[in-house]
Amino acid sequence: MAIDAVEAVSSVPSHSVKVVHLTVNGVPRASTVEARLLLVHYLREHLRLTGTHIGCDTSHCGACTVLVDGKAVKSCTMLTVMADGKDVRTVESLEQGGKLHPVQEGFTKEHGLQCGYCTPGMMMATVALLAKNPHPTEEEIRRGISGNLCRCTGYVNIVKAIQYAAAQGTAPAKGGA
Amino acid sequence: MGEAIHGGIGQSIQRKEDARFIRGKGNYIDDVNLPGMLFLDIARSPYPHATIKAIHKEKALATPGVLAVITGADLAAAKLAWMPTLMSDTQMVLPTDTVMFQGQEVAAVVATDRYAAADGAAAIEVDYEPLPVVVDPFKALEPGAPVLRPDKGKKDNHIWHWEVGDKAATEKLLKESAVVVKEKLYIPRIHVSSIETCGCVAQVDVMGKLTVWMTTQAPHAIRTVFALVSGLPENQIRIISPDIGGGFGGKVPVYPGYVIAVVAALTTGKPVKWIEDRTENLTSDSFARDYHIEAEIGATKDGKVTALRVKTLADHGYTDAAANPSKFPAGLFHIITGSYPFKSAFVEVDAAYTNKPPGGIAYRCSFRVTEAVFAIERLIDNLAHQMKIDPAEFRLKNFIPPEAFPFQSALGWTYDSGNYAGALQKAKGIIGYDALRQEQAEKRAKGELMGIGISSFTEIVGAGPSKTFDILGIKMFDSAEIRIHPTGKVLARFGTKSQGQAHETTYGQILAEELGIPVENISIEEGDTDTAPYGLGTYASRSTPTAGAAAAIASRKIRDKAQKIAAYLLEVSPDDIEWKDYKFQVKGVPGKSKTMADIAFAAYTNHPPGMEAGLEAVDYYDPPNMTFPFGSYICVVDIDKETGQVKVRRFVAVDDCGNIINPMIVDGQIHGGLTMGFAPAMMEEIQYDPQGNIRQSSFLEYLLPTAVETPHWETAKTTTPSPHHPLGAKGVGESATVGAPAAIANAVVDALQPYGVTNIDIPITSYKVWQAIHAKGGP
Amino acid sequence: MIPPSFEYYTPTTVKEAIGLLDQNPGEAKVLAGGMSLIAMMKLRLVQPGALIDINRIPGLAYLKEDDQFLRLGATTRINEVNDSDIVRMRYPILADAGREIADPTVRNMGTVGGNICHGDPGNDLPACMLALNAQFQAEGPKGSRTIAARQFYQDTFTTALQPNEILTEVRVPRQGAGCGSAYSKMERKVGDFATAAVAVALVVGKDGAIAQAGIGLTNVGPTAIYAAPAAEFLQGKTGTDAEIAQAAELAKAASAPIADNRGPVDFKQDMVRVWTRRTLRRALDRAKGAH
Amino acid sequence: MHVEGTFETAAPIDRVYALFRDPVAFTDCLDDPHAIHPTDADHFEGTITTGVAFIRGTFRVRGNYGPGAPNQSLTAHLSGTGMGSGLDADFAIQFAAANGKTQVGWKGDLTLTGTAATLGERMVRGTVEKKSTALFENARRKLEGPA
Repeated sequence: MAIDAVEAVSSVPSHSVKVVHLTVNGVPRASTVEARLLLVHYLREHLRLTGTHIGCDTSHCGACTVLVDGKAVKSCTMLTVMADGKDVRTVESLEQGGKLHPVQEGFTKEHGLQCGYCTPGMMMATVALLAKNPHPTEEEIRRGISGNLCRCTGYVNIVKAIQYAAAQGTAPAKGGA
Repeated sequence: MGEAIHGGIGQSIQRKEDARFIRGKGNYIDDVNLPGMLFLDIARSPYPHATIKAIHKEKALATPGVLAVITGADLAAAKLAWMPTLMSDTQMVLPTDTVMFQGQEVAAVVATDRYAAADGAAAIEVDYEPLPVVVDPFKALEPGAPVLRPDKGKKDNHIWHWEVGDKAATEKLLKESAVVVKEKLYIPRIHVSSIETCGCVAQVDVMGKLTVWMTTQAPHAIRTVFALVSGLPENQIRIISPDIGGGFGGKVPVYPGYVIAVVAALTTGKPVKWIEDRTENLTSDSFARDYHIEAEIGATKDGKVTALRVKTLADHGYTDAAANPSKFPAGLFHIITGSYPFKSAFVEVDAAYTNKPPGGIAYRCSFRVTEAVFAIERLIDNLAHQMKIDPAEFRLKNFIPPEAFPFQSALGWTYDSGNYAGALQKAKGIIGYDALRQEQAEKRAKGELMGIGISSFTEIVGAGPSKTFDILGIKMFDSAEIRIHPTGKVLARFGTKSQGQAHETTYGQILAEELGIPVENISIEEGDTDTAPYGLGTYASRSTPTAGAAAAIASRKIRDKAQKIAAYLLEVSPDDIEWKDYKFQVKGVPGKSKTMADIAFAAYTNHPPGMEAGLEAVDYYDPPNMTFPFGSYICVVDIDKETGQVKVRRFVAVDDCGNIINPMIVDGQIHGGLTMGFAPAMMEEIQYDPQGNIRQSSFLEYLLPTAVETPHWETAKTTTPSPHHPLGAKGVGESATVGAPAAIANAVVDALQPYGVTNIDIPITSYKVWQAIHAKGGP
Repeated sequence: MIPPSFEYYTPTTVKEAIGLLDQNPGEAKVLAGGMSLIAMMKLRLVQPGALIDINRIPGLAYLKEDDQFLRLGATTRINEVNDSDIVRMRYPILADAGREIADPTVRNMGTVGGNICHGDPGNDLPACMLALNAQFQAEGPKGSRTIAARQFYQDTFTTALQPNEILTEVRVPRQGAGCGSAYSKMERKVGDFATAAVAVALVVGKDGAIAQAGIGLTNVGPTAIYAAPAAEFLQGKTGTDAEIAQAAELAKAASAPIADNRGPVDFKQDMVRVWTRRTLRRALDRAKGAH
Repeated sequence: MHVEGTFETAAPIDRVYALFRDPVAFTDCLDDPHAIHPTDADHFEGTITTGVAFIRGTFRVRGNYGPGAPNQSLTAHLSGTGMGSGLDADFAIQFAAANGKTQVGWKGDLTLTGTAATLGERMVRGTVEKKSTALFENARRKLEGPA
């Protein structure tokens, strides 16, 4: 079929490209990126860390939640250049030396996931929540994960999963594991 | 029976698939990454109805990274500008002259990466001539309304009329009824909004074979549709459905983006990825519901239901693309007689075109059952209120009794089994019904608003028997193919496709139980049309009723052969062998036995002379009937009189889905289903303003419940096996979504009895409650 | 959803940032938390030629109290305000509001300055600042100036801040004995903009009479609204039910909502009345507790 | 969205009519950046960059003059797309001479579709009124000024 096609040209204005240095899951990275590159795309496409997902594009669903300097942020609404010099942790960092993080254990033991798509973001939000409040009430848990949407579970078992992890005790969020 | 096999039926074992999901190692569509892959983005129409005067590609083609622009004219040259829908209507892939809804695909841009593609799509310039917009389906059917589909030779916007039941008998019975209640109910348009949007990666290899990784719940049916539409030989098409981030029916239809990506791959010779953003997903993907229902039911003076009459107008958008079984344009809406023995009933549905996207059933609902259950359960409550009978008592007085099953419904269904009173009594007990009514009376005396709502629903799932159920002529069986390897390990493949239902776990449990092989030795595969047996896919709660049954039957075929091998090994006649404690034993000689692993080894190394080697079986299961899960839900709400805010205080769900394979997973399905019943009851709706602008185009306005709004669900079960399903199972995925909205709406209407309220359309917003209270003079 | 290209600058001093704003007239936007701006850019509603990221400027993120003011630096994150004991003890209105802004994850990025300068009538802090009679410190090419919160909001997305000015500090008059404040937000779900929200700050004398009152309204007009008539009415009153009801009516009269998915005008106006009454009562109780 | 207004000017009616009948002169009364040129006696096209505060984009517009009577009335239609949105406006302007002055009455009906309508609802309404009022106020000033 004849469709209008051209050779790709590529040119970008100087100040719209930056070199960033950041640590991702403990590994130092130096990358040249477009200033508009969203952190979630940097993680997924430049580093191929595809555990972090995109759900809503407008910071409502939390599927893209990662830890930046230990704080949970929505990586679909953060520019990679804003993370320059920072420590980024994704779901891929939770399991350490073949040992699951208590939050990962909780989610599978309590059936806190179904399709699994919101799960990495939900677990990272949980790690941050427990770092700040190691023994939350159900009300505090529900408020604590209210930046993350799950369409499958109805949240009942996610609450149980978080209570399970809290009972195990979790490492500080900064380590991510 | 001795010790249970590990991971057999009835055990709450942990899910196999979790191992990858909790590590962030799922393989969802946007994780598929091929060398040289290009990215496709789509420019969409801001106008709900307009003539396209011109599409200017120049600026897009000049955008860095952009390789190509595809328009409807390009597709028309290949006869691909239009595609058929499952309801034998036609849908645009890309428009050649007219756009029919806001957000419709207008032109596609192919680029080296997704950023360039987005810039290119934003640079597409289109000259439009706005046309009159039809938003209201009632106005759409008025004389003189703009005709939306002249391309079909239509003179108006009426798509079809469908009716079932005995009109005359129903009218007669209603006339003779001592009491008749009538209500207008609008079941609003909603959107399933799985957290993963739709997308695909299309690739054509050097041999000309097309492989499409795509977010589909029905890969085999999609392959056949692609073959029919594109003319490619079906053996040259491979559909792979990777991990799916939630489906709920939204990933059954074929969306234009898939087809455009395939065209882009064919024309560029490179793999092409297309991934929707959330606004595209909300504004153009399949919707659900949008039924305008007028229903009435009658009762004798002593409160026995008599007849039911329903007239409904369905808003289908600009084309009828509902993913219904072909013979059911209104789906299974005629389950609307519900849990009650109506003597007669009559249902008619008319469908209309409007300037909205197509769809109809994509919201965790087996073909319009939610609309039916909502209508009957709302009216039963209104009838009880009108007759001053407690709604629970009224139901118990009217339910189809257990001894009446199999029960022939007034609209032609044969309910397989049920114990409706049992479920309601259990729910009443758990929630403390009588005490709550007492509390309500005291609160009312103080002017406080508290409500109790019941929904005793009857579901219909497991589509379906080949005599009546097909999609584009393909019968709605489903399949299982089991191979036992020499070492007694199992690989089984299915025609369905899990989207979170944990088929890898539950199918494994069925095989473990039926074959006597521990579940950890069983691998389950789905979703690759090159390897899995043909099946119609996963939606409408059909996997356990169809493929689950196929798993059991195929296992039993294997057992038949295995029994002969066992007899040969044990040197007795097959008649002297029994399958006991997951082993083949010589009757009366427990010591003399062979495990399935022993037999598997023999099947490849030492099988009886004259018998073919190997140990495998396939089953394509054609269900003899639908299954009819049911349950009773009770909801308690408290209402803030001044603000209209409704708080769900408690919600008890008693479900009966027959025999249960994994109780933990079934509870998870019910929790999720309840939340997707709560959401449209309280929060979610897709609306269009009079100009045809969609009012909910992002999650800022389309309100998915968070953990804060979602009630703490309380669940329980009764068990009434299906008599015709080999495992006595019924299916459960959608029961709660179907049953919950009426319980919530009934609770709110019950709370507002002091104000004489008989209906508040869902979603029940604070404003609607405030308005209902103020209409009666305020708090 | 992909934002359009832009030039990106990371000044390390306020002066440098102002210079960059000056060099890109009409093109530059200040980037703080980015929670509203980046989302709007992804929707391509906003296409700035340049982003001036002020997160790298040292000394702009702080929360400290002196004998005059609670001082909040522009890039102080909302969660840092929520977690502050000073705020919880003496500025409960900010803790009330902070807990209602977006969601807990967004609040890790969202900043005080961004919430105040964005100019969306749905932002929650502006109404609080109007009630508290806060002052904003702005730095520009001609030096610095102080803008009263009650003079700051001009129209939707339009504030008294000049295109080449940056808000550096928010100053909330120190709350002490007899001070009581509260914020109530009616929302459809977590993370939503308010259907209606009310901010109240009171100073109650030992005699039990209201010495000072401030009432701010969120998302019921083109900007956050200062309900002056309601606030003035309360001067010298003790806060009887009748007086509070009267003040609530005056606040309702000061609101100018438009109909949207959250409801029609009459409903929103009535919600202003109801929540003003309830919030005044909460603030009054807190004030009495603060003696 | 409907907007309307009236104004009076000392300028003679033929000059007033001429201003509004000239697409370039008329659109030059817009405060927003624009570039409009006639394509024939009745039609014009170009671009207008507009929005609410920093939420702004460039719209490609096409317009034409409709039925009218010289020095009495004119109608104009403007239609364009930008920011993923559609913008359609119809203007009807009446002219009347009274005691040496010229009375001008104008009505405008504006329809927004797409992103601006679905996401911008909370912002757009007031702005439309301001901008259209400014448009005609600028026209009045221009007419009062040197010919």
